[in-house]
Amino acid sequence: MNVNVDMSVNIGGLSLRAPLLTASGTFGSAREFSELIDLNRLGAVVTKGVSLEPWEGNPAPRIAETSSGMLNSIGLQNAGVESFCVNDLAWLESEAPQVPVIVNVSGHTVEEYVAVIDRLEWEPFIAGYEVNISCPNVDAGGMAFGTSCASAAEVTRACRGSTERPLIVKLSPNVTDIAGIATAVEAEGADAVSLINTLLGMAIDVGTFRPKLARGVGGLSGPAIKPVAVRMVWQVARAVTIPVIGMGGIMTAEDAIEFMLAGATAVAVGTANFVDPTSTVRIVDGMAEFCHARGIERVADLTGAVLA
Amino acid sequence: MNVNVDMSVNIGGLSLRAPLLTASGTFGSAREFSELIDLNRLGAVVTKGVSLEPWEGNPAPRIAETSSGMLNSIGLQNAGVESFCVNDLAWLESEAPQVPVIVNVSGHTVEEYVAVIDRLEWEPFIAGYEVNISCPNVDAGGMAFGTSCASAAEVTRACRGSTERPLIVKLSPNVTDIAGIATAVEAEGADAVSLINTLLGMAIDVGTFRPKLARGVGGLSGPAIKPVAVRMVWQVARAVTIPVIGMGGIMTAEDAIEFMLAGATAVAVGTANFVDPTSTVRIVDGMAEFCHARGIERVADLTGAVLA
Amino acid sequence: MTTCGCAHHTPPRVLENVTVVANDRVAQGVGLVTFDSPRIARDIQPGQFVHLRIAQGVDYLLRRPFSIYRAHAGRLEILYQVVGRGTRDLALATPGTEMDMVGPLGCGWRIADSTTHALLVSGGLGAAPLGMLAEELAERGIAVTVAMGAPCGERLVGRDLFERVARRVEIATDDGSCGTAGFVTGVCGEMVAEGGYDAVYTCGPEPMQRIVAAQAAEAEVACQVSLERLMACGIGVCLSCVVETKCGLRRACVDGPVFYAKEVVWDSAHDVTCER
Amino acid sequence: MTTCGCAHHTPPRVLENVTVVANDRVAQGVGLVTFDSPRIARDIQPGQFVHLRIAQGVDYLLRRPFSIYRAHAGRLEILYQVVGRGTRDLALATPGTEMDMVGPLGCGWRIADSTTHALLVSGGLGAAPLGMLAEELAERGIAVTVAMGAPCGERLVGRDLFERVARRVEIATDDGSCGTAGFVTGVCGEMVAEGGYDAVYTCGPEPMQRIVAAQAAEAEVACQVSLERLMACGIGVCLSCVVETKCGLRRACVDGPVFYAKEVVWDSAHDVTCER
Ligand SMILES: Cc1cc2nc3c(=O)[nH]c(=O)nc-3n(C[C@H](O)[C@H](O)[C@H](O)COP(=O)(O)OP(=O)(O)OC[C@H]3O[C@@H](n4cnc5c(N)ncnc54)[C@H](O)[C@@H]3O)c2cc1C
Ligand SMILES: Cc1cc2nc3c(=O)[nH]c(=O)nc-3n(C[C@H](O)[C@H](O)[C@H](O)COP(=O)(O)OP(=O)(O)OC[C@H]3O[C@@H](n4cnc5c(N)ncnc54)[C@H](O)[C@@H]3O)c2cc1C
Ligand SMILES: Cc1cc2nc3c(=O)[nH]c(=O)nc-3n(C[C@H](O)[C@H](O)[C@H](O)COP(=O)(O)O)c2cc1C
Ligand SMILES: Cc1cc2nc3c(=O)[nH]c(=O)nc-3n(C[C@H](O)[C@H](O)[C@H](O)COP(=O)(O)O)c2cc1C
Ligand code: FES
Ligand code: FES
Repeated sequence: MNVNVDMSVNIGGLSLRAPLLTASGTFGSAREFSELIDLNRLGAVVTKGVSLEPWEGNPAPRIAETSSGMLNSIGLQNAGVESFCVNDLAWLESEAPQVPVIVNVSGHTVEEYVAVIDRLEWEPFIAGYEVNISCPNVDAGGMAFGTSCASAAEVTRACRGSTERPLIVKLSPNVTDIAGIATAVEAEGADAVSLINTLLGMAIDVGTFRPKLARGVGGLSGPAIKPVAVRMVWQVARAVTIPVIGMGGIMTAEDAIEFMLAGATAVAVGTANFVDPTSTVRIVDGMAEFCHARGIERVADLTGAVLA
Repeated sequence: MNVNVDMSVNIGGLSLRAPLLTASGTFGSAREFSELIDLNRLGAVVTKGVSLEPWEGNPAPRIAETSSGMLNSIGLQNAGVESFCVNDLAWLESEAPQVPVIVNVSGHTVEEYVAVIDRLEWEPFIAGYEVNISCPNVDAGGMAFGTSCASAAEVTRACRGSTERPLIVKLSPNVTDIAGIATAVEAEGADAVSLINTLLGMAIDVGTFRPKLARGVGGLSGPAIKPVAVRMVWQVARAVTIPVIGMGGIMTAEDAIEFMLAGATAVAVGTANFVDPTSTVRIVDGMAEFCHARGIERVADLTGAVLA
Repeated sequence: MTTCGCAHHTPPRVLENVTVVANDRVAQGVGLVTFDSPRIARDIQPGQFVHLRIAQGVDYLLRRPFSIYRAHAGRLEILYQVVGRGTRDLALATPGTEMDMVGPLGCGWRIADSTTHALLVSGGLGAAPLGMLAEELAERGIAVTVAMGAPCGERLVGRDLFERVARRVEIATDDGSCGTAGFVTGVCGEMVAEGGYDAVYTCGPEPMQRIVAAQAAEAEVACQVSLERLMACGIGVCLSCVVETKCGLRRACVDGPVFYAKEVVWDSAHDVTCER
Repeated sequence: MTTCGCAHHTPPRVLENVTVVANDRVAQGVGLVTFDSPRIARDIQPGQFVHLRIAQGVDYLLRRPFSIYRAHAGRLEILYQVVGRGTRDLALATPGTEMDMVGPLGCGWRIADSTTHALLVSGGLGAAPLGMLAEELAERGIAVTVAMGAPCGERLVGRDLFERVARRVEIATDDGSCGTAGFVTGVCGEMVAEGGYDAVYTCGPEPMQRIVAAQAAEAEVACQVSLERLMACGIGVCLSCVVETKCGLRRACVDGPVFYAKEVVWDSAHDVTCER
């Protein structure tokens, strides 16, 4: 029944068969989901954050449930870029050769971001990069880069210098003026921006007087943050000309449509993968049905179609 | 049974019988609640925002429900300071003479804030002011003052010049560094800070393609924002020496305790008043019971007691 | 002098724990729920409403406003249409379920001492606040005539009650499956023009109420309307429910939901109920 | 070589819609719920778990992990303790209620071919993942002895099952209301020291498991433990459930929840279950 809807979108030269990506850190490297869903239905897989050396992450507990949301302080635990290439990327290349892979890149310093990309440039099976300048869970680097225009621009410029592949910069919502930061990274040659990463939050156990996360603070995700995310996508989409990838609390097709209307060219699904591991394909189906029911022929026509 | 717990706290020289205030804009001028609860149980009533001239507010619809929260774009509709004194303040003075009244002050310009305070200085029955530099729902003034240290400091300095009454500055969460802004207003003589006001958000009706709020964007409140609010209270309390009034999503006594542990001297209850109009007294009772059950003699001992 | 406010003496509001005693489907997509709620049932006046907490958790937070269809013997009856999360959950509530409500709220229908013959015009679920009114008018010995409309016969609500207390009930359905084919405003227009009424009371989709108001104005009969607005607090503090009137913004939850039609500035009135 | 990972061949995971067929209180604060879940019930191995969606709305979002107490004839039995929102809602689920679960998940108990006599040590709700194991061991002709403890007799769970399949069941309660007075670790310590076991399996509060592990190590018997961690995804992607092991951080949801005790770095092990 959805044959009539053109679900393809284009993100900085990368053409995707569906306007839906996985949100970094919530989908592993896709392997764990391959038993549960057909990965070919996704627009692209965005991998967990990859750093130059292995990172240990933060002490446990690393998550806490909150009203309509969750806090996490994973801290970008990962086995490093070398292990990523040998294990995760190799698996994706052999088992999901049709699915574009966007690697989420982390670093403590500008040089580390660049070093990760330099290593990944050797791998032919990569469709693009998402540079994470917005992780609230690491001390050096992480969110710090994403909270000022100058440092966001600096990371973007350096990464741009290392690759001609589509370069997406992932923005932090923990700022006064996200549109300003988006404009700064656009000026340095980013092909797209993705937003939002998690809102910095905290929860305290009133029984023990201790923070629920061992690290104290962590990142808030899930439906609780959706109104903030939609607002920021709307602000950024009006400020830049490059595509915006919207995320934050998407649980249903209607949520995804809301982000598209606000100005997103594609959306990403994060926390919902934990609640329902089939969320991504369910949402893609629902988006197609939504368009079909309203006679919308191209899903891309929804982008920025809010009447305001 | 709570006789043993000392529930009093002190906010910038103002001594309150309970560490719980009403959040501005969610309690009218208390009159509407007088049939439903005993106002004498409250630490203080914080009135709705009062401006120099009458304000019309924004067009309807002005609210939208979101997951564990709500958006509002009321836009500080009020009848102006003169009407406030004649109607609301006079009622409070005659019907609730024991309850300290803190007037929430709004303005489009620094001069307007000052003019409102100048008028209110003539009224003996006012315990203090809360200067709202964080309303996301008005174009000029409002949140704009609360998003830079310089303008936050300027408003504070001007208001401080007009009054010796306790002066609370209400901070916006829509900033990169709320602790920096708190430090700036402390330096200008604020007696306390209150936080958080609402997070700027947006919701779009996918049926009509229109924003759910006529104004487009509005302020997000309720349990959804609690983790962000607790984190900000924790950051600000470590940065300043003046008392912090914490709010954002408090629905239960445990929520209130969480804010106290994070560093709040008192808390304010907003959206919960709509869900359960008896929330304030229910929470005060619950806080006293919490202390009693754990042998905590003074509720003030909870302030900043998080183990981190 | 027009004040656009509430002239009534309104009974004190309470927060009451209530129990569902019956809950049945009465028309397509419409349920009738009966609550045991002695205090509110005793005090509530026709046209007033209650603010019901359906949600238990904090997934959706706000209470839902509902008019009272009938109140008697310590019980309240609410007619509700299933439109979203809250009303879906309400439809699932079984007898014995406990909830709480704030009420009586708002300013109900005014009944002038001089009234002898009232015309009630109901569109779709507009019957909800008109049921109590019809019974009250009849009890006071005031003649009642009803014009009621719905998309189809399957979705007509309140007919039994109206036929019991009214001297005449005219029905219109969009598809003609019951009564006259067409909108209720067609039927009502003729009736008002015929004359003989000294009060018109109407509730239904806002565009319909507006037309009825114009018909009544034409015939120089005082008309009252009951308006729906999104409501957070229901008690006058949040200013979410404003209605534009000739005397400025008024709160539907305390100054309404019933207003004299002539006081409403219809142009800007925001319609949240086109569906019904 | 120690890998601290899962050596098992684990059955494929599915998302299955399941129906509650029975749900009863079996001890103080403890319920036993039975689900119709043909696919998972067929495949699941002792010590594996399922990730159950209890919440319907988005007030609380996450699934809840539960061990399988018994699996037979297309049905799964889960023993659960009521501790918070999710388990409170679970306790209210009536037969016919539909939910969904992801499973089978994780790596269960290893049963070495050489095992002849296994000691199962259960503290409180530790019986939950040991039930299926006890039945499986008995079926394979391996002798089973059980040491079980609880705060009081009222809170002992799993006794019937254990007494049916084990050759010996020793009970300890903190208050002496049933069996020996004191902690199960006292009883267990003596039993391990007596000798005769070639495998120890334990589940219960983490401090208890740690003591049992030390007792088994002392007696040079291989010991497996089942650890609880906060879990968001349950399938290995979110890294919320890490356990510190001799080979680094491992995920309780895929590399565990069962680990060889000697691989666990207990010092940093985070205890979320002191209550039980
Ligand atoms: C004074 C008053 C009396 C009412 N009386 C009745 C009645 O007797 N019977 C009946 O079926 N309905 C009545 N309504 C409308 C009823 O309140 C809504 O249908 C109901 O709130 C919808 O809730 P929901 O969760 O199912 O819908 P959702 O769309 O999920 O609700 C989302 C939000 O919008 C609000 N909302 C949605 N529709 C309306 C509406 N039409 N009016 C006001 N708020 C709305 C909800 O309260 C909630 O805050 C009345 C409304 C008002 C203001
Ligand atoms: C692999 C595994 C198997 C388990 N098997 C069982 C079992 O068979 N029977 C049983 O009663 N319990 C079992 N638990 C514990 C069970 O998952 C928790 O008691 C349950 O999640 C509590 O949910 P709640 O909503 O009632 O509590 P809340 O405290 O409201 O839950 C808040 C959050 O904390 C998590 N949480 C709370 N306690 C625990 C805990 N002890 N372990 C893990 N997460 C927790 C919840 O999942 C949720 O995300 C198991 C845990 C794990 C990890
Ligand atoms: C457990 C977890 C881990 C995450 N890890 C990463 C990461 O490695 N890199 C990154 O850019 N974002 C990471 N994020 C942020 C998400 O990609 C996403 O931006 C955010 O969760 C908002 O979307 P959601 O509400 O749909 O989850 C993580 C989020 C969660 C919940
Ligand atoms: C309907 C509404 C109106 C508000 N009006 C004001 C206001 O006039 N002045 C102000 O400082 N804050 C106002 N606020 C913000 C609240 O005082 C409070 O800071 C915020 O809602 C967070 O608390 P809560 O989650 O408990 O509601 C308003 C909030 C709501 C929901
Ligand atoms: S609903 Fe709050 S003022 Fe009317
Ligand atoms: S729960 Fe997500 S990795 Fe284990």
